Amino acid sequence: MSSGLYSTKEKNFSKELDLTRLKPYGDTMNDGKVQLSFTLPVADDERAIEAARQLGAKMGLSDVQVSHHEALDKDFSFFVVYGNLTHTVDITGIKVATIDSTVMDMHGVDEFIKENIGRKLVVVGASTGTDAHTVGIDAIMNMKGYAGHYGLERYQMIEAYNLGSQVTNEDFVKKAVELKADVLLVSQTVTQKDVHVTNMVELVELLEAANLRNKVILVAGGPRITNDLAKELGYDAGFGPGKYAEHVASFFVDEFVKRKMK
Amino acid sequence: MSSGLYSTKEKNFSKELDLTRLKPYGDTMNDGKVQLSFTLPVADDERAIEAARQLGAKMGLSDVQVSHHEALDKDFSFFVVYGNLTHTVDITGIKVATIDSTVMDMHGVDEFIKENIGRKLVVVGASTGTDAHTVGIDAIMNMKGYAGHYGLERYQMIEAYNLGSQVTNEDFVKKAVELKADVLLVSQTVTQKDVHVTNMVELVELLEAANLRNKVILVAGGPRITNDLAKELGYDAGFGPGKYAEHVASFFVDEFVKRKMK
Amino acid sequence: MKSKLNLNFAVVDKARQHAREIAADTQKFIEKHTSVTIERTVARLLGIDGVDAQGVPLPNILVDNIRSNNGLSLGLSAYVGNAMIQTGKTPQQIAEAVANGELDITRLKMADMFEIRARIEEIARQTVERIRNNRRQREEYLGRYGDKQGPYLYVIVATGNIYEDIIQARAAANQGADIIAVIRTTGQSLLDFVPFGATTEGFGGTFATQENFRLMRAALDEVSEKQGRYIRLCNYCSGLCMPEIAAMGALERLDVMLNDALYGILFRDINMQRTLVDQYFSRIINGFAGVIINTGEDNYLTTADAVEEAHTVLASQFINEQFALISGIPEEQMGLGHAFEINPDLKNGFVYELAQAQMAREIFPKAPLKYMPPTKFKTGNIFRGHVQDALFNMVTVMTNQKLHLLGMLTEAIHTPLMSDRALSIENARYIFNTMADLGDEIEFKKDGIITTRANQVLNEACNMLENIRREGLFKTLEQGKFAGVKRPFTGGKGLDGVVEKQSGYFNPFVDMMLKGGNK
Amino acid sequence: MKSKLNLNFAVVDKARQHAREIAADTQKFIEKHTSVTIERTVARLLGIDGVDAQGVPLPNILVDNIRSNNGLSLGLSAYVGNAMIQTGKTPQQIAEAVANGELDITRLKMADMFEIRARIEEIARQTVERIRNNRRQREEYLGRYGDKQGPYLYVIVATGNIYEDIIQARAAANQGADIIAVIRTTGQSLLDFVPFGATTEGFGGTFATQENFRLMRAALDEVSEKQGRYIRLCNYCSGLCMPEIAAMGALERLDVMLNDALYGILFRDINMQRTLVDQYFSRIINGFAGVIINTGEDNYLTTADAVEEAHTVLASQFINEQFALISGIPEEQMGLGHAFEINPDLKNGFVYELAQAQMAREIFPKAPLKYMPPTKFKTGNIFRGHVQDALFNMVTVMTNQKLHLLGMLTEAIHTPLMSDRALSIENARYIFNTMADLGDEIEFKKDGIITTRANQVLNEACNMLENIRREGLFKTLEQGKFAGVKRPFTGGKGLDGVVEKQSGYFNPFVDMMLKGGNK
Ligand code: B12
Ligand code: B12
Ligand SMILES: Cc1ncc(COP(=O)(O)O)c(C=O)c1O
Ligand SMILES: Cc1ncc(COP(=O)(O)O)c(C=O)c1O
Repeated sequence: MSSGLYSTKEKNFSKELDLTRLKPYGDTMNDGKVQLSFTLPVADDERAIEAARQLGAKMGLSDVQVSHHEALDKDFSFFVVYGNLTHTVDITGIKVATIDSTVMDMHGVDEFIKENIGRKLVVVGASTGTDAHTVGIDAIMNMKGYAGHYGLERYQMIEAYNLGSQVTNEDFVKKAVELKADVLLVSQTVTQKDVHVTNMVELVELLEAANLRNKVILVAGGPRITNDLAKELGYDAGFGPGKYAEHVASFFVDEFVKRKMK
Repeated sequence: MSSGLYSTKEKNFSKELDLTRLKPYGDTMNDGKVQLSFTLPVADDERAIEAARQLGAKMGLSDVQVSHHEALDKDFSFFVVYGNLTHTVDITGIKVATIDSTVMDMHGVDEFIKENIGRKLVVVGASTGTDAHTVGIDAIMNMKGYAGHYGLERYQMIEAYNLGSQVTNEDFVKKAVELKADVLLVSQTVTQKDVHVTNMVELVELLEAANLRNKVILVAGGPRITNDLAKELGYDAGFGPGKYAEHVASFFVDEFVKRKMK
Repeated sequence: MKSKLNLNFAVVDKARQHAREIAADTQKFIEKHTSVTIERTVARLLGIDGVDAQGVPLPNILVDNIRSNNGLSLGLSAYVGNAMIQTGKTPQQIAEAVANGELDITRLKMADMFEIRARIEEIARQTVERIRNNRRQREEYLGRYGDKQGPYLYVIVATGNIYEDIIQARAAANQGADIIAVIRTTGQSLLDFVPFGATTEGFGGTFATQENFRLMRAALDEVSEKQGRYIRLCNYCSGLCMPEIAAMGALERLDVMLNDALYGILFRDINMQRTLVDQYFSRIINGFAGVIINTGEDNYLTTADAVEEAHTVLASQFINEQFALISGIPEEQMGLGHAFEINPDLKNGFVYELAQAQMAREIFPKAPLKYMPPTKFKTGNIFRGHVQDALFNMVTVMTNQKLHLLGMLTEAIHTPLMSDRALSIENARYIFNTMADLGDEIEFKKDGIITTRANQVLNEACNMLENIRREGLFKTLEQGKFAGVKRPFTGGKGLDGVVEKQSGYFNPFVDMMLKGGNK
Repeated sequence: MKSKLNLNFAVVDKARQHAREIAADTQKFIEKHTSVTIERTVARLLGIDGVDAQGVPLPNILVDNIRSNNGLSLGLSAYVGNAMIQTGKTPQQIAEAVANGELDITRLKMADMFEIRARIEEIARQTVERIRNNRRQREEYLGRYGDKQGPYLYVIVATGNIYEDIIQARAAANQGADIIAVIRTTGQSLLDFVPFGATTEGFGGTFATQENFRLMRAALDEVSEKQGRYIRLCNYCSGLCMPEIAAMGALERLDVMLNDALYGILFRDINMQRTLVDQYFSRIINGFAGVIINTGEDNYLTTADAVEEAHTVLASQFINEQFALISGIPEEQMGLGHAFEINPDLKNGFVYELAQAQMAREIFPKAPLKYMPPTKFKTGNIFRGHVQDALFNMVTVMTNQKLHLLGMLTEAIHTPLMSDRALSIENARYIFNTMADLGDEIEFKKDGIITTRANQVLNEACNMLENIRREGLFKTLEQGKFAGVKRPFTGGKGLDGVVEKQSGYFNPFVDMMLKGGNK
C-alpha cells in the first residue's frame, strides 16, 4: 500500500475449519505451520542447508524455510526449519481405544468389589527387569499415592504388594504364585533400545509357560506405555502419564467381573 | 541383563553413513531422529493426540512419540513430537546455485573496476515499498558497513546512493534514471503474506515498462531472500543473511563485464 | 523506595530541568500550528465519520475542502460551527453534503464567532462526556476486578486480519496476557488518512480502524468478564494520524497507545514539525482518556549500540516525560520505553541490562515503564531465543518494570504464531513466580559494575540534554543524535499538512480536555 | 570468602563433629570385613585380567575358587602370593591355570607369610607406580594447558555403544564440554562382575569395561591435544563392583568417578554392609589416583521433596565428607552432590535453590561440588525445559558450583541426542558469560528469605546428624530417613559377598595407597 491512496486491499475472510481435513495452525486457519529441528551427519554448508530443505519438502512441507543452521562438529550440523504442512488428517475418523471402564474413586472401587466380588483382590506390582524407577509404581501402589490420588495400599478391599524395582521376571512370577495374585502390575520406565518391550514380552512368555496368563489380569504402565502397546504385547491394558490408582483399579475390578474370575 | 549371568549382549556395530541416503542423526547413525512442534485447531484430548501422531506418520516418521500436549485455548492444542524419519535425501546430487563470481575484497573490487571498466559505477539502493527496515541496506552501503565489512560508500570506484527506506518503486525508478544507475540494490525485510514478492515484481514491471531492465544490474537482498527466489522474480541475483558489500560488489562488477555493459 | 544504585539525584534533577526547557522551547513552535490530521480529529470528535463512494473518509473530504480554499488556519471548528448555523445541518450531514459536492463550507457567509463557538462547544461537550464515560467504565471494571499487581504481560497480535487477531487475542488472554496490542500493517503510519471499517488484509500487522478497535474491544471485554480480570487493549497512534487515532482510541476505550513523535521522525521519516505538532493534541486526548502512552526509545537500540547509546534512551525519556506533562498526562500514564537489546555474546551483558533497568525504575518511580524484549540479537535459533527472553523476564521481575512486552522465540523468523505467544507467556509466568521476591532479596555491591554503570549512563544523558537545550531539539534531530538517524527540518513526510494558525483559530477540545482530565 | 548468608559456623562445626563420629563408628565395622569384589580388585591390581572361554572374568574365577574353599577371609593376596612361590607362575598365569582347572590355589601348602607378603608387595608396587604415573600424566597435561577457572561443563553420553559414545563425546568436547561422563547400562550396578572388552549394546547407558575406558580416554586425549585443553573423563563405580571399577579407572586415568555406597543402598537396593565395606577400598583407590569422586545426594530429591528434605542432602554430604577423609581423599577431590530439583510452580523456588547452593558452597569451600540439573520436574515441554536449565545455570554462575552437570531440554523424553547436548552447552556458556560477575555484584538482604532458609536447612541437618550419631548409620537407613527409602540391614543384593577377615588377612594396596596418596 503506497502512501496517499485512500483504500485498503479487498477482503477475503479466514478459511473455514474442516475436521475431515485437519491441518496444523500457525496464525491463520489451515496455514499448516510446523516447526522442525534435526541434525544431519554432514558438514554445515550450503549443500547441507539445501539437503535440510529437501527433507522438509519430502515430509510434505511447502515454503520450507531453514531458519537456523549451526555446526555441532566437523561433520554434523543442526537445523531449525519451518514450513507449511500439506498433509491433513481426518479427526472425525479417529477412535481412540481408551479403556472402556468408567473410572470410579477409591470408595467406589471398594464398594464395587464388595458387591460384585465379595473378597479382597490380591494385587502384586513391581518395576521389573533392570529398571530401577520406582516412583511410577509407588505412585500407583503406595498408601500416600501421588498428586493427591491415594495408592492401592489404602484401598480396603485390595491387598497390595509392591515388590519395588529391579525385580527379575522370574522372581516376579514366583511371588505372584506365592501370593495368589489376581492382578499383576508392571512398571517400565527405561525404554531405550526398546528394552521395555523385550522385558515385557519375556514376562508374558514366563506366565504362559507356567500357564498362569489367563489366571491373572496383567497390566503395564510407564511414561511411554500406551494401552495399544500393552495390548500388542499381550497385556490386558496399559496406562501412561496422568493415570493413577483409581484408573487402573476401576479397570481391573471391572475386567475381573467381565472375565467371570472367582 | 539379569544380575549374575556373566555375559553382555552380542555386538552389532553402528551403521554406516551413506551420503546418497542421508538421514537425520539423533545419537546413532541413520536413526532418523526429528523433533516437531505444531498446533492443532481442536481441543486438547485423546483424539487430538492421536491426530498429532497420525500427522507425524504422514510426514514419514516411524515410532512417532507425542512427548507433550497442552491446551492453548478451548479449541487449540499444542504438541511436541519426536519420531524417526524414514525419508532420505541424496546429498551427492545437490548442486546449490551459489553465485559463481569469486569474492574479492574492497581493494580487489576497486582494482577490477579500474582495469576492466575504467569508470566509477553508480549504485543506487533502497529498502522499497512500505518496508522501513534500513539496517540491512545500510549494512551493505554505509561507509562503516557491518560486522567489520566496509560498505559500498567506502569503495573508491563506486558512487553509492542509499535512498533509505519506504521508497516507493515509482520514486526508486525515477531516482535511478536521474542518477544514471548501473546497479540497483533492493532490500526487503517484511515478508508476511509475501508482500516482498508483490513489491519486488512490481519493480521489475516498472523497469520493463520504462525499458530499463536490461540497462541495469538488479540485485535484491534481505533475511528471507535467496538467490533462487530473486532470479525467479526476474532479478540478476539475491543475497541473504551473512552476505556483505564485497559479495554483492564482486558479483555486479563481474556481471557488468560479462554483459559487456559500458 | 530507597535507591539500590545510590544514584546521584542532583544529576537527575538537573537532567529533568534541561528536558523541561527543551520541551517548553519546542512547545512555543507547536502552539503556533495546526495540521490536517488535527483538524480531521476535530471533525471526528464532532461526530463526523464514514467514507464516500470512493472510500474516502469524510473527515478528509471536509478538511481537503477547507484547505483547498486556504481556510484551515482558522480551524475546522469555525467552518463547521458556521455551517451548522447557516444550514441547520448536523456536522455529519454537513460532511455528507460536502462529499456529494452540494456544499462548500468555506463559501458560506460567516456568522458571529461567539455563536459559532457556542454551537461547537455544545457538541464537543457531548463527545468529551462520552470519552469520560469510557474512562469511568474502565475504572469501574478495575474497581470490580481489581488491577493486577506486578508487571502486565503485554503481547502483540499481528495476523493482518482482525477476525484472526481476535482468535489469537482471546487465546493469549486465556493464557494470562494482560495487554493485547494489535500492531499495524507496515504501511499505515505513512497514510495521511485512517482506513475505514473491518479489515482483513495487512502485512506484519492489521489496519488501525475504529471498527477494528470496536471489534477487538468487545472481544476482550467478553474475556475480561469471563475471567474476572480486566484485559487491556493497545494500539498505535504514532505516524501521520496521531491525534485521529488517539481520538478513535478514546472513543473505543483503548487503554494503552504507542505515541511518540520522535519515533515517527526517526523510524518512519515523518517530518519533525508535523509530528511534534500532532503529538501535542494526540497526547491531550490520550491523557484525558486515561490511556497509558508508550514511547519508542526502545527502538533506538535496534539501530544503535545498547552499551554506547544507552544514555540516548534515558535522555529521550526525560524529554518525553516533559512533553507528556505539558499535554496533561500524569506520570501514572507514562509508559516510557526502554529495551533489553544487549548482545548475548557480551561479557556481563545481563549485568548491564540489570543496572539500566533499575536506573530507569528509580528515575521514573511512578511511570508504568514499557520494557521491550530482545529483538535485534534474536536469530533463527529459537532455543537460544527462548533463553534470551527468560533473561529479559528476569530483569523485569528483579526491577519491577510494568508494561512487559513479551519476547518471542521466533522473533527473527515471523510475526508470532499462537504457540509462540503461549510459550512466551508460560516463560514469563514461570520466571515471575519462581523469582517472585528475588528483587527484594538482593542488594547491589557498592561501587560495583552495576552501580557504576547506572551513574555513568545518567551523567552521559544529563550532558546530552544540556547540549540539546543549547542547540534546540530540531537541530539535534538534524544532527542524528538519536538512533544514529539524521532528519532534515523540512524533510520527511507530511510537512505540507502543517498550517500556521491565524488569530481566531479555535479547537474546543484542547481546553476541555486539559481542564477536564484526571478527574 | 566471607559468608554472604551469615551462616552460623558453630552449627557447621557441630554438624561436622557428629558426622565424624558417625563415620568412625561405621568404620569399625568396615575394617573387620572384606568382600568378593575387594578381593577381585586385588587380583586386578596384581595384574590379573581377561576372561575364560565362557566369558567369565578371571578375577571372578580366582575369587570363586578361593571362596568355595572358604579361604577368602585370609584374602586373595595370601593365596596368590603363595601360589607364586609354589608354582613360580605370574598371577595371570596362576589365574589362567585355575581357570582351566589345572590348579586349586587353596590346596597348595602354605609358604612363610613374610615371604608371601614380600612377593606380593613387589608386584603391588609396580601397579601403584603405574597409577602414580597416570596421576602424574594428568598433572602434566594440566600443567601444560592450565586448568579451567569456573564451573566445568559436565555432560553425559549414553548411547549404549562405546563407538557411538566416542562420536558424541568428541562433538561435545568440541562444543566446549570439560567433562564427559559415560553413563552405565541400567543393569550394570547389580552385576557382581565387570564385563570385558569393547561393548556396543547397553540400555540407557554403556557398559563400564576397562577396554571401553581405554578407548574413550584415548579419544579424549586426542581432542585435548587438538584443543590445548584437558578434557576429563568420568564413569561410575557405585554398585556391586565399587573397588574393581575404581581400580580400572585408576589404571586408565579416569578423572572423575561417581562413588557412593548410600546411593547404591537407596537406589539400587544393594546391601548396606556390602557396599559400605566396598566403598572404603574404592575410595582409597580413587583418592590415590587423584580422581574426583561424585556423591549421590542429588538423587534423594528425585524421590523426596526438595524443600522439605533439603536438610537430608546436607546431612549426607557431611557423612560422605568424613568417609572420604578416612579413605585419604582430600577436600579438593570431593564432588559432593546436590541438585536443582525444585518444583517450577513453587513461588520463589529459584530463591530457595539459590540459598541452598550458596549454603553448600560456604560449608564445603574447597570441595568441587557436583551440582545436578532439574530432572524430576522436566516434562515433554522441551521449551520450558530449556528455561529450567537456564535457571539452573544461573545458580551455578552466581554461587560458583564446580562440576556443573548440564541439564537437557529432553530430560523427560530420551537420553541426550547430540543436538540436545549442544543446545545445553550453548545455554550454559551464554548464561556464564552474560552473568559472569553477577555473583560478585549482589549481596543478600539480612534476615531475608535466602539467609533464613540457609540457616534453617543447616539447623535441620545438624539435628538429623545428631540423631544418626545416636542411632547409628545402619539403623537410620533401616528407618528410611534418606530419600524416603527403607532398607533392611541384611536385605538387598550382595550380602553373600561379604566376608569377615581372619587374622593374617592382608591387602597390600590399602597401606601403600593411603600412605602414598597426594604426594
Ligand atoms: C527420578 C528418575 C531417576 C531416579 C529414580 C529414583 C527412583 N527410585 O525411582 C534415579 C536418579 C535413580 C534414576 C536413575 C536412572 N535413570 Co532415571 N529418571 C528419573 C526421572 C528424572 C523421573 C522419573 C519419575 O520419577 N517420574 C515420575 C513418575 C510418577 O512418572 P511415571 O514413572 O511416568 O509414572 C506415572 C505413569 O507413567 C503411570 N505409571 C508408571 N508406572 C506404572 C505402572 C502401572 C501398572 C500403572 C497402572 C501406571 C504406571 O503412573 C504414574 C503416575 O501417573 C526421569 C526423567 C523424567 N523427568 O521423566 C529419568 C529417566 C526416566 N531416567 C532415565 C535413565 C536412562 C536412567 C538411568 C538408566 C541413567 C543411568 N544410566 O544412570 C539410571 C538408572 C536407572 C535404572 N537402572 O533403571 C531416562 C530413561 C530414558 C529412556 N526413555 O530410556 C530418563 C527419561 C532420563 C533421561 N532423559 O535420560 N532415574
Ligand atoms: C530492527 C528491526 C526493526 C526496526 C527497524 C529499524 C531500522 N531502521 O531498520 C523497527 C523497530 C523500526 C522495526 C519495525 C517493524 N518491524 Co521489524 N524488526 C527488526 C529486527 C529486530 C531486526 C532486523 C535487522 O535489523 N536485522 C539486521 C540486518 C543487518 O540483517 P538483514 O536485514 O537480514 O541484512 C543482512 C542480509 O539480509 C543482507 N541484506 C539485507 N538487505 C540487503 C540488500 C541487498 C541488495 C543485499 C545485497 C544484501 C542485503 O545483508 C545484511 C548483512 O548481512 C527484526 C527481527 C530480527 N531479529 O531479525 C524485526 C522484523 C524484521 N520486523 C518485523 C516487523 C513485522 C516489523 C513491523 C512491521 C512491526 C509493526 N507492525 O510495527 C514494524 C514496521 C516496519 C516496516 N514498516 O517495515 C518482522 C518481519 C516479519 C516478516 N518476516 O514479515 C520481524 C522479523 C520481527 C517479527 N518476528 O515480527 N523493526
Ligand atoms: C512509539 C511507537 N509507535 C509506533 C510503532 C509501530 O510502528 P508503526 O508506526 O509503523 O505502526 C512503534 C514500534 O514499535 C513504536 O515504538
Ligand atoms: C553416586 C552415583 N552412582 C551411580 C549412579 C549411576 O547409576 P548406576 O549405578 O545404575 O550406573 C548415580 C546416578 O546418577 C549416582 O549418583
